[in-house]
Amino acid sequence: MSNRIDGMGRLLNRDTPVSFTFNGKTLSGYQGDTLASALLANDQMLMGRSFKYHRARGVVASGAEEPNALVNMGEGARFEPNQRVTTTELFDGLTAKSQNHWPNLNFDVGVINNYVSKFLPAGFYYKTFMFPRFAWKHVFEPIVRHSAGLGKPPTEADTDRYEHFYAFVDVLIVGGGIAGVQAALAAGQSGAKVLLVEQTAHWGGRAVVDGAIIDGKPAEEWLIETLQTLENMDNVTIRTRIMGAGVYDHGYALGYERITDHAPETNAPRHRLWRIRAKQIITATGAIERPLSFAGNDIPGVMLASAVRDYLVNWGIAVGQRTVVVTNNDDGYRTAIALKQAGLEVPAVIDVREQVQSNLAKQARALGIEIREGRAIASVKGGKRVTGVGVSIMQGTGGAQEEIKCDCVAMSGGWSPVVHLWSHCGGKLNWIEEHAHFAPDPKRPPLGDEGQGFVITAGIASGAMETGTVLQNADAAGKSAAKAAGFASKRTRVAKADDVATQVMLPAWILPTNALPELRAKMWLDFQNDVKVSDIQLAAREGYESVEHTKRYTTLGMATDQGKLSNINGLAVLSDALGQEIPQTGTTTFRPPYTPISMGAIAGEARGEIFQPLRQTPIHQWHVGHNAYMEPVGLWHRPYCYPRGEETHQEAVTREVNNTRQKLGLLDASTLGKLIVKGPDAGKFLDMLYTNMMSNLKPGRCRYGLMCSENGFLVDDGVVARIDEDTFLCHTTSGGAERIHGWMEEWLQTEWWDWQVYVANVTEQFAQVAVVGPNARKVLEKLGGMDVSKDALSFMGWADGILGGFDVRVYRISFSGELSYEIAVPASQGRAFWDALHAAGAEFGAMAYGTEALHIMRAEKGFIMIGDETDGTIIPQDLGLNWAISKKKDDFLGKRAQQRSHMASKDRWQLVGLETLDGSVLPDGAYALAEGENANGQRNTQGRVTSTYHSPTLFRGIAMGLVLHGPDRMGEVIEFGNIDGTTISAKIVDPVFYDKEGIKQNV
Amino acid sequence: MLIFECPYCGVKAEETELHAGGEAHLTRHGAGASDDDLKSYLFMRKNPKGVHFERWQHANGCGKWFHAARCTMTLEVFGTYSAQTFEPPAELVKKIKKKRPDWEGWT
Amino acid sequence: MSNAVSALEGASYQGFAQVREMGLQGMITLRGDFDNAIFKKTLKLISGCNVPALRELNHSKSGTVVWMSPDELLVLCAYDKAQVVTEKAVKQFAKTHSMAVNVSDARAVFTITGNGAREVIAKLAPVDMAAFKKNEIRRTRLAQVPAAFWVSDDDQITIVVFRSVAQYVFDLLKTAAAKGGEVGFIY
Amino acid sequence: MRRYSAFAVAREALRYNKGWGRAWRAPQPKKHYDVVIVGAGGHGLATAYYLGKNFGITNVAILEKGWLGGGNTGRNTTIIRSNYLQDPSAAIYEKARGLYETMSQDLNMNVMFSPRGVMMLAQTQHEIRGFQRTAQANAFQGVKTEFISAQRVKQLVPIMNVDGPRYPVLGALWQERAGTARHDAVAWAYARACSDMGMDIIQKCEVTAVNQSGGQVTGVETTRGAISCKKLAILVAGNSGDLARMAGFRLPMESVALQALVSEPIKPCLDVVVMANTVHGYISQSDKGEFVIGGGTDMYNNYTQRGSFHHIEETVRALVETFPMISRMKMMRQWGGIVDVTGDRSPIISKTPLGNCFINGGWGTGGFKSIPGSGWGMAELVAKGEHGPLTAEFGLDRFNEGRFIDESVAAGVAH
Repeated sequence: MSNRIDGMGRLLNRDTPVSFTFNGKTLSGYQGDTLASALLANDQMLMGRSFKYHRARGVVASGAEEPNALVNMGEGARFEPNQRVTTTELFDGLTAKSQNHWPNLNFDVGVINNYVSKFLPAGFYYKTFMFPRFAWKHVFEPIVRHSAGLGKPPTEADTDRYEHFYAFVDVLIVGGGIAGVQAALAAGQSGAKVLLVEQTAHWGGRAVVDGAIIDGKPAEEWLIETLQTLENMDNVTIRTRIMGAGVYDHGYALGYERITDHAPETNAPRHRLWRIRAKQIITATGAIERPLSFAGNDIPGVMLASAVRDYLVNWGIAVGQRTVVVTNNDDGYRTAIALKQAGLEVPAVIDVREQVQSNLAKQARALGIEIREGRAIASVKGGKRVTGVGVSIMQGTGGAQEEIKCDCVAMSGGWSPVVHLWSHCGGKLNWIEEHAHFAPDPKRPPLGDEGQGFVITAGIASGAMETGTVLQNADAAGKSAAKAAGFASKRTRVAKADDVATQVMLPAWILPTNALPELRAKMWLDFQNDVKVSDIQLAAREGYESVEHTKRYTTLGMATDQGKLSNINGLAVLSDALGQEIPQTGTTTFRPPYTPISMGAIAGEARGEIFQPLRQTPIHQWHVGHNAYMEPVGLWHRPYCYPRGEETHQEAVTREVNNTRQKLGLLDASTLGKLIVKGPDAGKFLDMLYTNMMSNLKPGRCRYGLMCSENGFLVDDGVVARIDEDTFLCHTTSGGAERIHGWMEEWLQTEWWDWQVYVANVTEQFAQVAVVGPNARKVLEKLGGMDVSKDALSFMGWADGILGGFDVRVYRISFSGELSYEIAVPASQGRAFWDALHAAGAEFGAMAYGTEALHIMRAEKGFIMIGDETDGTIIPQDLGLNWAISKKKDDFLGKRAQQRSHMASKDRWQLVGLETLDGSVLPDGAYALAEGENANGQRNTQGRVTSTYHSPTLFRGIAMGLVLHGPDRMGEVIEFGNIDGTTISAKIVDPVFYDKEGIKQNV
Repeated sequence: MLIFECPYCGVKAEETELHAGGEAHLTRHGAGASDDDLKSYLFMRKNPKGVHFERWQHANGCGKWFHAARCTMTLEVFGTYSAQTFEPPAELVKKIKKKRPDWEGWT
Repeated sequence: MSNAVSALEGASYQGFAQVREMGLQGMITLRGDFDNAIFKKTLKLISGCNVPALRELNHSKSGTVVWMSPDELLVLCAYDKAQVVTEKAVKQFAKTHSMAVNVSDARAVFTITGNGAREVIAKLAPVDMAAFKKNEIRRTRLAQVPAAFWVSDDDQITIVVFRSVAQYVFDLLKTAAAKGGEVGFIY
Repeated sequence: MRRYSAFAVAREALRYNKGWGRAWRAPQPKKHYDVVIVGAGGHGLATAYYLGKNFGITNVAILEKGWLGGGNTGRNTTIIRSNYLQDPSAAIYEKARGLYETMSQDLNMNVMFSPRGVMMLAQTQHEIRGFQRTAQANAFQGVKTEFISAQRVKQLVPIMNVDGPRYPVLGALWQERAGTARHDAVAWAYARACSDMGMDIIQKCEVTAVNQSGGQVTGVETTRGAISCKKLAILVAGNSGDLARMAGFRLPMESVALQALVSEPIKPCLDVVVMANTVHGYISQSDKGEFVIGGGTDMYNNYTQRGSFHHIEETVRALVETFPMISRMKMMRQWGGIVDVTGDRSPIISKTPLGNCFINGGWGTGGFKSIPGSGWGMAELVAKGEHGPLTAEFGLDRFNEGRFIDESVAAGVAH
């Protein structure tokens, strides 16, 4: 059957029916429906199950505050759990399934929790499940985990796209109700750049639903005209489907735009996360109606009065045929009147107040609606749907009930301004007795970068409760925001509306006032998490007096709605239990986002190929084309090795090492950092940065240097070449370039700013190729163009020249122990040069090698590797590099730190070579064991492995390591531990395993 | 998401364009310094609740280091100024004193 | 030189705005004291331009100069002239503490063309692109990498990034410029 | 104290839980205590508990300016692990982990310690070497860890994308007996036990000054009056600098914001804790079904308990790459906590320049997991006035000697 009422439903387009499925059943609604309204139209009141007791749950609200009606939506790559039906626009082909039940929605085994709910009060799990000890992990927790959670996990990778967008405005206005619109008008007329966003697809908020009269015409008309005016203003942008998700420091706000949620097939990003920087932010976020706490208030069919009204007016739905309204304020009457005027039955308005004489009450009476004053609902009949209510006197215990049959209960507990965005960044609140709610304190706003307040509230979000005052308040907000943003506001007239005289509400936190315990145990505060009045009272009794304690102990307000419906009622019950005023109890902290936002939107465009920048050398494509196995080095990808055919990585590495040692190897060394340091004080500067003396390096020569942090630790190394009298070129480690460049600039700008030195990072200006091996010189001579002989270009020298027609700079340096030239060419010619080397080198056995071969060859030579021999705790002295530490210099970075007692100690572990007795390869990171245990029962150690490889050259395992007094213990055999408890014997040897005299690199 | 005006290029840069460099106006203690001086230079920090003088670099920008005075409780930025100085500008100190009368001063 | 190729060899993509890698561009970094006579003279000599105002560009027949920082300028010239011009500057600077470095090969240059150009950038850089003026240069980040850009024509923005991330930036711009992604906020 | 048990719960249920009394008393402060502990977070309460349990010192007040457990104890991502590289760290975190194993029974309150296993992903060659080294070290520190293959990772976490493309998972450091616990309950359980030993937990009582004479501490001024004491212990993460100032000394410490977030709850699909250091993100699924996610810290001094959103973006970005299914989940709530970070990123448990005044702080991102071990060691230091082996290496003197405890060594960030 359909619950649609002909001629009603201002948001519906009845000409466009839409078909969708719920739990496999095909249903139909109209364009303009939300999933909630469409389900209700199809008389589907039961929409889910609660979190803890698996109780039947129907929709209770009509907007973002909905705690109950969450569904699994979509399928495959577009599946999404916990979709709130009230904020889900209906589209053709939408598929939804209800959640948190087994086997199905109508019959859920989990409901067993409900029948024993008496035994599962707040925090019961803290008091139980303790024995036997293993049981929590293996028995109880699995049960808890299984019954917890709500929606199903998505299983496939998301195929939609997401993006971010930076917007800068003078005034951001959040909320498209009449307050937001009026504020936008006021701010816009001042000339300020204004962005007005509305989270739903529709403007107008409550006023248009409740038929307010503005400037003598229906709110709807005024709205359409005013929006048109705004549309016509160049300095104003108005957008729907963007939710103000969060307010952050210095005027930063997040806007969550849902672009295709209502039209998934559109070729557009699904969500766009707006990062808005606003001089001023106006939150015109409206208010949320509070439920009332009475026994059975969670039974499907019990709904917020405003929601019942929304469904009727916006979507032409009769939630019930017979609706009992229960209220503590005038607003509830609006629902009763609307229903009655729509021809539906309203058997009674239960008003907790005595003598209600307000205009709205009079109107209701005039329509023949019976008003039960000083009464309360003491019980709700029905299981999966309301069938009636038991009414008793408000000032009682809930006895002597009179039953009224009904299929819907509309409750109105008063209105709470939406203060989330105001509070995110520190805005403070005042308790307003008259309306029993917290409202923003304009005197204590969040503070911006200049200490100025940068958030202003407008309309009911400020606590202005009636149309007339809402408009005035919003106009003032718009003007003062513009002014604060530096725009003189025009004196424009404010739209006028009459305030309806209302009778003061009666804060009634539980119904009836003296309800007995068995009733309080059925009064729901948090519908999703199943937190009841009795739970809060228990928490208070147990000393969880801070509101944060109570929240965490009972889980009140921790559900997906983050307490939008439950917080104030919970606070009130807690305060009452503690016998203190509500402001004394205070609120929990409001944290972003206002409602949950997709992880996809937060990640934005950064996924797949552009998840992170991938730095490529000019030769990158060649590596890829030659089956290189790439390894990340910082953001670079470098070839680890180039497997051929069926080769394993290790076989490939062995081949590359052997070929390089015996013939000719080519390495793409472009990632090596290259920094030009120039100026009269360049030498002096480098003397401070490096542990060695650099100022006395001769132009045309190279020197290996070490850099330490001020804390003494070795941070980088590389070869420095002196280009001319006041110019040096410093090589850094791959990926070290930016760090060291920044390090140099920092010292020059913040410490030695009077020194005349400029630094430029030319790392990417050059492709650099290491030409290595006995045939290295041959291939260069074949290319021709410059003299690369030993005499013309000796070891540790460099020269500019031409090779094979390329402008090159050749460094005669070696990290492998072989005859080696590192050749820099302009990056744009890097690939061509690389190809030329391969072509010319073919006859000499040229073959590319990767980083692993590089590492093995440097280890065979006993060269240290930053990141292997060093780990941030190592000083050069530990590595036997004292030769590279100048004794002549008064000072260099790290010098003083290295003199501290622990660093000067003779008992530091020091670098040695290690050879296993059986020739095997020592495990990575293995520790050398010492006798006994320390005071904490840990096995004593006396060293560790820093680099360990199988040497294809020496056909055995070789390693470097740090060992206590190592250099004095040459030849000694020590034991290295294995994770499996076994040990490996290794001999302490010289770290240089290959060509100790260094003849090969010097030919 | 903080913003600072770079005193060198005038850009009102947001945090993602900046690199935070910690407490400002530390005196470098190098060769010959006492252990205590070295320690305070390397590690000891004011870490105040309130006005904090600190270093920032306009890393994704003009690349210059600058100084800023900022409240660690409200995140208000009182001002930014050159990195080539040993102490904050007098007028900035005055401005802060005016806004925070009970502030004990920058040293 | 003939065998010199730019990072992406002129790749392009047509979305709601057009993205193009612009091939090789001569670029010279100058560092020095902008008030120094020799520095100014040298700049004029090699680019025909005076020192630009803060965060601006100056143009002449022979070249363009971009303000990079209080002591750094970027001179744009023909790629094959860059090395010669650099050496000329270096010679001029012999008598003063200044620096000239050829960085032509260390960069990649892109343009985004079309009236959506500003919105493409606004998706990736924390910059007010609506207020961004012609001839203004901004150094910032593009998603996760540093970048510099300026409005080179009413509906065209020129972007300079490091060469090694050219592919990343191109893919980034493609994604941001993909049809259906129009925002409609900056016009 | 009323014992907690299933029977007690059932009995109470039948009379609407009228019989449950306060979990901890709310006493008025006395004029004097043997030991005053500043900070009723996990560390302060644990210190108090072990002072009583191990040393019979029960004339103790724990002063809390807000509500107990309201600092980082209630703001962290509840991860408990001890797979640290350096001996002193491994010792104290393993001590803590061991005490967590039996905490529910020892304190008669279910803190839901769940040794579900923690894995740290190796996604670069460098991380492989780093984690293999850690596994080697752990083997001789009495910490049971192993380096597992990518296949094993996939078995343990089916929802993970181990194939990259950008950062294929190459293996992981796996600690099977690491896991999580219910953070609030840890504070509540200690508070209840301390109160039961007759100690006074005094909430909403802020220390405004530290009194001393002749270089010895004599007591504190508070918003609830002066309190004298023989010994003072300061355990106030996020406020250590402030208290130190009151006591007249400085610390090698800075306070920064550390952020975390939770997703909406879904049915269980991630049964272990996963940490990915290369891409900076760590994640577990709570018993409520929420993904609990943490990332990096801001780099600037901050006391606002709010962080910068771009850190959230970086973390979520990383997790979407590692767990593609997360893209269509939603962030429900984000928050920040203030952590004290020291010069070497390791904690300080130490005597201070002020006699009989002791400090424990600078845990950075390691605070929650260390609570019982920290309390155990701190109690010994306070009771004896001298370090026991567990805390010997964590003194302030290490910054003079250049004797650091650097965990960043073990590849990536420690959480």
